[in-house]
Amino acid sequence: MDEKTLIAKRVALELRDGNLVNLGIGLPTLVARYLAPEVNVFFQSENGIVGMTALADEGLVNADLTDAGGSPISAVAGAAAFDSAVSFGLIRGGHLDVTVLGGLQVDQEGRLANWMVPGKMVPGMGGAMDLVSGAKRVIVAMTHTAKGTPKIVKRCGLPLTSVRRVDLVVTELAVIEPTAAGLVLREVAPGVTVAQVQAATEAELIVPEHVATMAVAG
Amino acid sequence: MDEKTLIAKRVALELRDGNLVNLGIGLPTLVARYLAPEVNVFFQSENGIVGMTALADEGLVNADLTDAGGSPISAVAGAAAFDSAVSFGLIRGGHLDVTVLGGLQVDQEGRLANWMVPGKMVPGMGGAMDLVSGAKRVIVAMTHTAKGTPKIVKRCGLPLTSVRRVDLVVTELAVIEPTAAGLVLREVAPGVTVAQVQAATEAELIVPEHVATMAVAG
Amino acid sequence: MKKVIQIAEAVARIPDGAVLMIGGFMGVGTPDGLVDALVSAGRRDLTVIANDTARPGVGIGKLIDAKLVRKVIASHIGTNPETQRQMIAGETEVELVPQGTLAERVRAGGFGLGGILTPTGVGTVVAEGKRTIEVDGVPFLLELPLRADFALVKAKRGDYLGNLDYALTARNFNPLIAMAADVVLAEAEAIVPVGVIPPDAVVTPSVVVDHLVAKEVRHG
Amino acid sequence: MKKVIQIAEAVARIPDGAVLMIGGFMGVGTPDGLVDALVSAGRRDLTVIANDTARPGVGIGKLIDAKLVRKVIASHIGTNPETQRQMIAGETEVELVPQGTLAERVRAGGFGLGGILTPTGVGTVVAEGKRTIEVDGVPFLLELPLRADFALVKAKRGDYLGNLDYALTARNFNPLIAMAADVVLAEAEAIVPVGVIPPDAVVTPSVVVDHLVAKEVRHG
Repeated sequence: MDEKTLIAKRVALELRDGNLVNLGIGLPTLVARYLAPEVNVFFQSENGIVGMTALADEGLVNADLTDAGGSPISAVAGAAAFDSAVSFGLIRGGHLDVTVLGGLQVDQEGRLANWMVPGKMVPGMGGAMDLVSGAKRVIVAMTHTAKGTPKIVKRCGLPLTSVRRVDLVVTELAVIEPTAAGLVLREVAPGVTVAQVQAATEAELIVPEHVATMAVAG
Repeated sequence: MDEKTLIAKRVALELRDGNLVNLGIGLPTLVARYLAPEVNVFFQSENGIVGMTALADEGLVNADLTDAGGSPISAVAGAAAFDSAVSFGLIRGGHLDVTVLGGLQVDQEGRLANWMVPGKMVPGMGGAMDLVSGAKRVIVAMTHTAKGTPKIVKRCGLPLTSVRRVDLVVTELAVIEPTAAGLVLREVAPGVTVAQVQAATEAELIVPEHVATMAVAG
Repeated sequence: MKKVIQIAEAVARIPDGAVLMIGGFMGVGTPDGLVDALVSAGRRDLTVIANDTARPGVGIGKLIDAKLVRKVIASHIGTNPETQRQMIAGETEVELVPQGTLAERVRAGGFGLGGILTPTGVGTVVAEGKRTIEVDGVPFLLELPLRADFALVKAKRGDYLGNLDYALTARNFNPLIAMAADVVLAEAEAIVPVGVIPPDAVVTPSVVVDHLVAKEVRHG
Repeated sequence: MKKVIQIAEAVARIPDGAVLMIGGFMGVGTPDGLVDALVSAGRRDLTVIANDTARPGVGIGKLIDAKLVRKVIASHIGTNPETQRQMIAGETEVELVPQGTLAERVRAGGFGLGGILTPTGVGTVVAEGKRTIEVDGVPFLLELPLRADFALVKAKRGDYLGNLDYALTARNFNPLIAMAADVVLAEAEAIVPVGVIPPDAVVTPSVVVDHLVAKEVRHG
């Protein structure tokens, strides 16, 4: 299993029946593939729909039905379309149960940076700042390091997406829960040791007596 | 012609083809009857519709189509329904060309009081404060006096509806334009003298050299 | 597909003292089944946030008649002499809010805004006790969000997921309150299969609606 | 019944230096006819307020390609390397706004609000130069309204009065910008008789739309 699949399968276990969920572009999108059949969630796309499904099949494409990346999607029966103000009303108003986002850095206080690298990449925050500020639960799905450099750091060097503490960080090495006390190591990936996780992490980790092995969706 | 009809017919001349207009409950509602056939205006009702027409005929009543007073109305082809936030977005956002409202008092600065009489009548401001603050043009349609007491006063004793200066006051005696300099007497009703208007008015009126005789709609 | 409950069951969840947002404008677009059931159940000390209190015997007026309301936040009570009587007698507290401001305050509550700046009410008694904030030299009132424990919504159609649409001027505050309460109860004139309301016609998305309430149906 | 004009006529009204709001999200729901005509006409020094600049060759990206844009106010330019190049080269000014904040700022401009308070961006670079206002001890950013000289709207259907509806995710910013500009130009996929869009299906009421633009039709 490659690392992205591992991460997506672990995140999938966090989604509950009936949740309204927004998946960021890229890795987070993969999460939708690994939901258990008995877990029905509604996917929101911030460009204005609740009830999106995976990419549209060949021959079923409609130019007016796309995800936030501009890719053609399908919609379930009972989907609802709305404008951008309503879309972010759902996000900011506490109606969104879970957002899964990629990350560039997460720091010791659980704060996420994921929208720019000054001087190198200034794509804009899109909906990320609203999603992190507004969702009931924020899950960061990212690789543990970037070309060997830790992404879980003492203090974000990159501009923050929000000062809000995220709820969970899932990487190919570990599941980490940011708390008021600090970053708590909850799970390690199969075959990975606590020491290996700490070695790949710049921030200090709080290591409880029991650290589970990461479960992943079927 | 009774005084309400006279007022309504004079106000009708202020509406222009294509205007979006909100008529307050009571006297202002009468204005719709006296529009020239070539003047097509859209009437907004603040409970959520553009394109309302007069009261619904017997047998054409629908419980879900009413004016702001709760009376059954009809709608023109091309009417649009919307929620209360959009309705007041149209009002506050400068999209409403004209509002015609009743008044309890107008003062020398052109400020309207029309929503409460402390200790006696506290109906609430409903949409009046938004209408006076937001409409491009505010026309007050009211009787000149109340049981002999002037309603156009030096300073409103009743709580203000808005600090915004209204654009025109039409009574059965006169048409008065509030300006930065004060209340300018523009027209007197047929058979009424300037002196009679001033006698029925507590506020000082600016009387230009030429004061026209009030025109009224056919 | 779990959303339809009986009106009595819906009302049983609403405790004395609850803060309710109720749709409707002079009774049009008010969920009468839920209101009647509240009266039957005798829920007391309610706070009601709504455009108006209609008339005695009509819509929200029935809650006023039955003296179940401790506080009203509304834009207008002029059509209901009983509300005015209770206010003057000190039996019911009334907070009057300009209608457009009420709409924005409810929307802000549902949309996660900390408040909005409006020109409406500047320099009037409505401004008392509120912060005035200048933007480019123009004064605005800072108006704060409103939220409720329950929203009682009247819809034209509701599907079994909870998607709602509305009819003409019965829409009014309904879509706004549907976003701004912890529990959203919707009374629809017709309950329809999922998919019958097309995505572009849905006004309130199902995800904010907790329960559709069924009309009481008598068999036999 | 006066609203339909030719695209060329519509674009002729837009001067160099105009501030435009343009609908669309990654090109979906962008009025391509109007954009193409702007490119053909070579309108310069435009300010564009929109969710994003799509990709080179797509939607608003065509205005970027043609170097007609002096300033962009958007939530995202990451999918258009040419916008990023122009920004870094100092040829185009870019103001980045969180997407939900952009939606509310445009809405505030069209709804006559002086601003809105949002939690989004507090404590980040987005807060720089902005007022922070506390409500019950919680900090919010005061975000100010946006307005434009022209809104270029893409609709599904427009009737001859100017009532509009929208298709699925092509709706996005379109109904918001239709309220927030001095002149509103709407490009509809279909122009239909008055009454075909029922009152409850109208999303943008005719009274805010100045002109529908007709597709160029070639005869013979």
